[in-house]
Amino acid sequence: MSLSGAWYLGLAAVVFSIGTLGLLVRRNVLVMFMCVELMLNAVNLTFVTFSRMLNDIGGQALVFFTLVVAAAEVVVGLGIVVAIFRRRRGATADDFHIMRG
Amino acid sequence: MLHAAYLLPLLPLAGFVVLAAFGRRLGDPWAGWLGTATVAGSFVVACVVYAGLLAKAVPQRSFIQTLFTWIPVGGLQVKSALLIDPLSMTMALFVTGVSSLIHLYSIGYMKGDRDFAKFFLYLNLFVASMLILVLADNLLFTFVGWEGVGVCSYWLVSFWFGRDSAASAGKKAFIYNRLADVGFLIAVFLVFSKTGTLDYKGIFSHLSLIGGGTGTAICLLLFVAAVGKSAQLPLFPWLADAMEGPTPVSALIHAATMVTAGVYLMCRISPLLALSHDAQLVVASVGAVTAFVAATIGCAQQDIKKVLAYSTVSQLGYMFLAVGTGAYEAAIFLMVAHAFFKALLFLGAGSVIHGLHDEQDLKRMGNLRRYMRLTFVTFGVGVLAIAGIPPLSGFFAKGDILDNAFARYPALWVLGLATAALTAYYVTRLMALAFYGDDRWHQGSAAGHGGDAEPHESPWVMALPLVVLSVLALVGGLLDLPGHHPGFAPLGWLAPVFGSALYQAHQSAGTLWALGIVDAAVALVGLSVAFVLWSRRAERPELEPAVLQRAYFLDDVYDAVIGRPGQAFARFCATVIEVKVIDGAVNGLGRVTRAAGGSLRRVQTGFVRQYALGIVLGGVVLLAWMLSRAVS
Amino acid sequence: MTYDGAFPFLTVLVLLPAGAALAVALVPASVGARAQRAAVYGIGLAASLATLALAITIAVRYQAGNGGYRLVSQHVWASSLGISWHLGVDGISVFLVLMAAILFPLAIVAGKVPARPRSFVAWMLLLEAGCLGSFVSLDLILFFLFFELTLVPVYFVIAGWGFSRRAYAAIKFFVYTFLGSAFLLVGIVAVAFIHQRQTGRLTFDLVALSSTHLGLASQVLLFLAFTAAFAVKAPIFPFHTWSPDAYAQSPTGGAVILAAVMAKMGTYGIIRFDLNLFPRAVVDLAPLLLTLGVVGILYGAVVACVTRDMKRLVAFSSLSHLGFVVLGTFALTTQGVTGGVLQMVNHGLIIAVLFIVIGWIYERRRTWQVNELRGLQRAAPVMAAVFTVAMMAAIGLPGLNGFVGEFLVLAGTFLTHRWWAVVATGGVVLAALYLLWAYQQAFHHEPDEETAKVRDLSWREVAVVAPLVALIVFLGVYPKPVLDRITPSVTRLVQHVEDSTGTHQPAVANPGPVRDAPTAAPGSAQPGRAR
Amino acid sequence: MTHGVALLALTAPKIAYLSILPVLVMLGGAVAVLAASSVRRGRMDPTTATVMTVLTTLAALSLSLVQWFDVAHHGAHVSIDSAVVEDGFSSLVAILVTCAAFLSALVADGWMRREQATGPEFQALMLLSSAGAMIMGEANDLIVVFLGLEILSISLYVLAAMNARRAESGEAALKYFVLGAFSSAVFLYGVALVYGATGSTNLPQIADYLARNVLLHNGLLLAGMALLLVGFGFKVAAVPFHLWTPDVYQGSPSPATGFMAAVAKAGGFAALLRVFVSSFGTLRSDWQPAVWVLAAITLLLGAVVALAQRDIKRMLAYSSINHAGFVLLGLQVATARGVEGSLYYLFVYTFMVIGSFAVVTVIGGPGDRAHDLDRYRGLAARRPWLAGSLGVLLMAQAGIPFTTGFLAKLEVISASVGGRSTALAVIAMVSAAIAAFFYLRVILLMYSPAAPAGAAASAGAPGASPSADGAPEGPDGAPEPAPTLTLLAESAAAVEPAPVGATTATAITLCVVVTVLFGLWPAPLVDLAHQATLLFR
Repeated sequence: MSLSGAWYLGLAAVVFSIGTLGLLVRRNVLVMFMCVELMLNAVNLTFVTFSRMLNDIGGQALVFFTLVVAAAEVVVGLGIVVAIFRRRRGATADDFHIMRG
Repeated sequence: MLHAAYLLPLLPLAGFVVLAAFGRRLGDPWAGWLGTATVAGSFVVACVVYAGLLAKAVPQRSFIQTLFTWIPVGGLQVKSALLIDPLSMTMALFVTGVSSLIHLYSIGYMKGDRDFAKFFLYLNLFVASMLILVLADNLLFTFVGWEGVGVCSYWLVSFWFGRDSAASAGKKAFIYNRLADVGFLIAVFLVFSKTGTLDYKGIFSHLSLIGGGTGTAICLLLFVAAVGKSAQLPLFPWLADAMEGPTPVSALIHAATMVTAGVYLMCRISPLLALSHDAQLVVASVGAVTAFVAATIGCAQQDIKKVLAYSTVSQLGYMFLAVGTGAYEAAIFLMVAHAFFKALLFLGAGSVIHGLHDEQDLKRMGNLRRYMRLTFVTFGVGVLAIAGIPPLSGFFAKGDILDNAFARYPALWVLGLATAALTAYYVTRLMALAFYGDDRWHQGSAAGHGGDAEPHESPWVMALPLVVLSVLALVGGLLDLPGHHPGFAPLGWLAPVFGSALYQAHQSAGTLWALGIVDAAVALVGLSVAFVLWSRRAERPELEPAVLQRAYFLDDVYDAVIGRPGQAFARFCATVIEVKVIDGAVNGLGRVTRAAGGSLRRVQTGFVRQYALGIVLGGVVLLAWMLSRAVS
Repeated sequence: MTYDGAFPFLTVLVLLPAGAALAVALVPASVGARAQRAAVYGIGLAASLATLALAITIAVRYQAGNGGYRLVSQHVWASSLGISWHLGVDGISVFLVLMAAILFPLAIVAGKVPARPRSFVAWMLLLEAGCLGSFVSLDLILFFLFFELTLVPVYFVIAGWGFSRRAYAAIKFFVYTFLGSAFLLVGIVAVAFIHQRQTGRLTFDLVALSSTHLGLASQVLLFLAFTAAFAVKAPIFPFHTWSPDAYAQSPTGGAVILAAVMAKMGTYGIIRFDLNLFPRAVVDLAPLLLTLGVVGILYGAVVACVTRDMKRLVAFSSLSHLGFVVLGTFALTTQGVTGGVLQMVNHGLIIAVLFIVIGWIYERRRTWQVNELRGLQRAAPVMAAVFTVAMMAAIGLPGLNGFVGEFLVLAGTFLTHRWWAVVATGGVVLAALYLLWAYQQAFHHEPDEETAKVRDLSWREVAVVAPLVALIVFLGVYPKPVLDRITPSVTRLVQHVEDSTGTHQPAVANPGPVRDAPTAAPGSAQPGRAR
Repeated sequence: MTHGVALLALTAPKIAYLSILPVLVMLGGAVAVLAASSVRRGRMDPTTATVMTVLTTLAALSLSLVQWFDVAHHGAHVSIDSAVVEDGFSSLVAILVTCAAFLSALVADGWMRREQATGPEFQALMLLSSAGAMIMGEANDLIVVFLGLEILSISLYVLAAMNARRAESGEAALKYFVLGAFSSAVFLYGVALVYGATGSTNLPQIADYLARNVLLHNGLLLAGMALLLVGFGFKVAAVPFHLWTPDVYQGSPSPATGFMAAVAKAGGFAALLRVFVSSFGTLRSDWQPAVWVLAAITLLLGAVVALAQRDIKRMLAYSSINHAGFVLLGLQVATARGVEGSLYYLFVYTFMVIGSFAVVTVIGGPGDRAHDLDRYRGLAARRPWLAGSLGVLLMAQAGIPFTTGFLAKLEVISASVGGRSTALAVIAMVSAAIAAFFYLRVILLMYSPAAPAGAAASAGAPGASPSADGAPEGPDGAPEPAPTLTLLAESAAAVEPAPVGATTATAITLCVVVTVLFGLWPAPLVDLAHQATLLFR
């Protein structure tokens, strides 16, 4: 039997949620980035699925945009992280709370 | 001739303005002379207008002179206009007359006072207001004079404001009057709402619009004002305190003129009053009771001026008794006579006080007849007059009133008669203590006045008025011989003003004679008793119980019942309601808002993952809500 | 509504002080403190006097006629927003304009500020522009603009030249009134949109909007929204608590304008806008507002009776006196509303004198606590006399202006709401109670040695208060020229309310058509002479 | 589902270059700045970078104006296979963004000189993110919106980190980045779902689709909309997606903050309005209530929490949240008037906020550290012009009459009331009253007696002798020196070091002038916004 699109969408949703959850629970900044990547890829999966279901190639084209943007984000993100970590060793996301209130 | 009427209030007013501008430069005594001249001038005018009025036929003896429109708003058109009729002219005559005499007297009495000019400033303003009061042709314009005399009395009573007691007394007088004036104002509103006009003529032509209940209400409301102004029960305490003022003030304002305004008002609205027998009964009884109560108090006072003050209250009570019985002429007659002899008594007392260097305590006088002959004689005339010894003015005046009372309310007549006896008693006591017995003034006086100096007679400016007034007190009776001859008897001419007939008229001549004899007898009894009791001894504590000396503790009662609770309430409003409740709510709101900010900012922990959590939660809620609206 | 007068009086009236404010602000500091002070006060005084002259011209040119708007000038300002520069005066506003124009020069010179005269004068002139603007605006948004604009100068004046708790007072004043105005703005916009739905035209023009048909519910809501702002501004009990602080903490000039002019913007707003736009709601809610007015009259007086701080005492007394204005307004009779309008002018003049004199007392004795003062009358009789006149006017002594207003208000109220009037009359007694008490404390007795040294009013000071005292007396003795101009507009307004609600005031209040069209013409020169 | 087939035919889409020219100029400018810095030896001095940036922005501005008039004459039209649209709305957004970039460039110049910062990055990144915002303004396709969003955001992340000396700067960048990336992922997921539900990401096509057929199962679409709302809400700092705002505003270099506040909001709202009003207009009944709630809590929380702030940048951050709430009013009613109101609000807010942060930049002093409110005590005595300008700008933000701030509030309030959301309007005005409190507190500080150092100076002010009348008595009765409160310089008080640079001064002056001038003479700007909405496609 062939899986209907719904399964793919469901999978994508699950992956997206995993990414979200990861972002919430993991302290390590890099891991948090990965979680974001995970979410983006879930979105890609969704796009592809829909483009298949709608039989519309446009959806798959969108994935490329997403990939590019994701790449750019990672670059900048790592840049920032490096810039910060040059000053302090092995910090986690929770170490950054000078500003609050 | 009538058209000169506007000069009546204008002259004293002009005097006031000039004194306000140049009073200081004129100084002592010229400011005084200026004031006297203006008032005397308006007395002359009064005579002229009076003559003009007499020249007219009886029915035409009424004339309105409009000065200008004062308050024109829609249906309410209040003019400032003068109503010239026998009643108002009678008032104007004796007001201006007595005032000029007292002005003259004051030149001597106030000599050397640091505010000499200001005294005449106030005095002139007072005369002007009083004339407006009596001449006004509508209720509201009357009210102008009514309040004007009130404020002048405030200024004059607290004239020596350096003394705390004087300042307070002035304030007290003003407050009591304001209190009563609420009645006046409400009455005015009521009249306007019913008739749409405020002129007396207009009101009396719309009497049909004023139903019985309303009529009574209006009369009683105005009577409330009169009670305040004329110091009747229960509002008389202010008058005794008002004696803090200079003696001429007491003589002019608190004996001769202002305090009689209440009586005048009642006479002025007589057509209205005639409608309501309830109102008449109230007026009469309040008058009689006040007369009696005040007389009893007068019997126990030590301060020479206080005695006279309470006697004034008592006499005013008589007048209201007369008004209540419909004997308006009698009321006016007593008013005029009283103006003469009471002014005389006050001025005499003033000259005594002057002579004794500001000593007012009867117990520190005595035997003055040796030192102040003229004062003694004139004062004696006054005493006999007020005591009601025939043929002096007091006898006839009081007689008329008692006759009417006898005819209308016998019970009140009894009260009146008792009062007559007491009157004779306390004035004679006063006389005896001051002029007989052995001289007590140089027993070192606590007040530290120069008590030892010889008493001295007063200068002529003070003596002359005494003489004139004593003459008037002597012959005043001629104003109203029993049985009127409208052509001749000057007061008989008032009849047309007052619609209602005199009950006295229905009495047989015999009854009238009998009543007259009774009055005389009672007066003589009171007189002789007092003389026997007091001409030798000055100390009879048993006859001066505290309850009388303290005027039935009325002041204390008011203080306990109104004064202190009011204070407490006000303080409660200011400290609790204002601060805690109203402002508390406002500031509380602000405080709550800031507190909210303070606590909400803690959501901002600074931990990036919690921010993410926030976003997620927000997103989830949003998602949930959107999906809840999904059709499927 | 006619476009008469080629010369745009009102526009100039508003813009002149604003321009002057700018000019003053641009006086360089380089000329040196003394020269600067002279220049600043010179310009300020000249400008405000010029404004006064203009205001007098307006009052003289004003012909009551049928009571409509006069000297109207109307220009598009922001068309797509529906805002227009629409100015005009009628009998209700013309004397408020005049009063404001009279008071500003006095307020500027009465309390000379020690520091930074330039900012002070500039702010005062800006404030004048704001006040005059809100009195002559016939466009709701325009009115709101001026209404709000006034907050800024007052805020700075209090915060800048005020006394110890100025910061608290200033912010409390600003935020409280700002909050009130929040509802006003929403209300204004709402009215405009309801009107737009009905006519398809978006406008904030009062004349156009007063023809809007509003359901009772919306009328009540909008009425409350509008009145919230006005009640805070006036202030009306129980929204008054900012005023004692603001009055007491602000310098003399500020206090005078706050109490005398700005308070009137609240009551004026009620008369001008509530009565015009929401007659139904006004009639239905009249008892509520009347009650607030009466409570204000009594409450203010009662609290004043135990207030030792003279400025706060005057603040509470003014709460009491504004209660009369509210009372008269919601009596909805010709006499009541006319009395209310007149009372606004009277109260302005009276309270100005009181605050000015208190300011001078402070200059001499550095205090205005009554129990720290004794026997001023002995040391400064003229000052005492001036104070006495104002005090007696406040007490409502016939022959002075206070009485005319209060009497009309009470008489007018008695016609429609008898018992409110009766209770309010009691306030008359209380007024005497606290004012005489305060006077006795501060002015009577023998002076203590400090007070004995106090100097009496100088000629400059006499010159400052003389016009006010003269007006107080004049308006008490001969208010006819003023009343003749107020009444037609009021009658027109009351008529509007009656037509749109089907109610009728008692016949005695206004029998037949207004009868003063002929009398207005001869009297028309009066205000000119009066000033 | 047939229109997908059309894509298969490979026809190069027609490109109307005028539509994208401003964006291209901005991007080109950025590249040029970088290139210029790379060809020369050593670090690049601010002057060159500034000059180039200013020229670029001015060029883009004039092109946007050309665009505006082109639209006015030939009407709106789409281009690049309807990926972008050129209409009044987009042109106005472009104008707005270029103005913001221009002003920020001036402010940044002064800042860089003070910090001895060199190099082209700041300006280049500013130009880039401006381009992103402009793209969002003219985007006609969800993916283009996404691209614009990313171009905007990624540059901003870096801008936030630009001040290497402050730890806060790095922290701000990190927080902004993590949350930003997260939210754009959410946004993208939303795009995906919408695509799935409607079969297209092209806004007009979505609109047509929704207009033509009634969805049997619109859950997917609604979910997508919700996620989009989250993404946009994050960008425009709507509660509860605002949490990043205070920290980032506080941490970033002050000029960047001002720029961020203006441009990010502009871009975010531009796209938000276009997407929700024009594409999801038919479903407004579904999303309006949600936006109602968002707006309400945004208004109130922004105003209330700002009361509790001690740091002016944080305070302004919360105030910007409050302003976002006001702009949401326009969206909530989803009417032409609403869009007009929001646009006008954004436009004038740009000038207010950039001006305010320009002053903050100056006061911040070397190292851009001193942002505690106490720094502003007695400012008027020391820096009357600065204090005056900040006073005006804050008053305008509070909505005082005769400033653009008031008209902006009036616009959105009218829209809201006109759209029968009166309750929301009332909430908004109440929040404005609350907000007035903290704006005033700053002004009061500036005009109250200076801190001890300055107090000596202000005591010497003419006539401020304690004995003189009006000199307030302190709590203890002792007269305290009269506060220095002035429109302009009154006292020759001690002048702080680090005077305002010419560039910054120009920027501040421009902001103040615009704020006051168009407050007194509202017609031009108001009509501009009006036109823009009429030409809203």
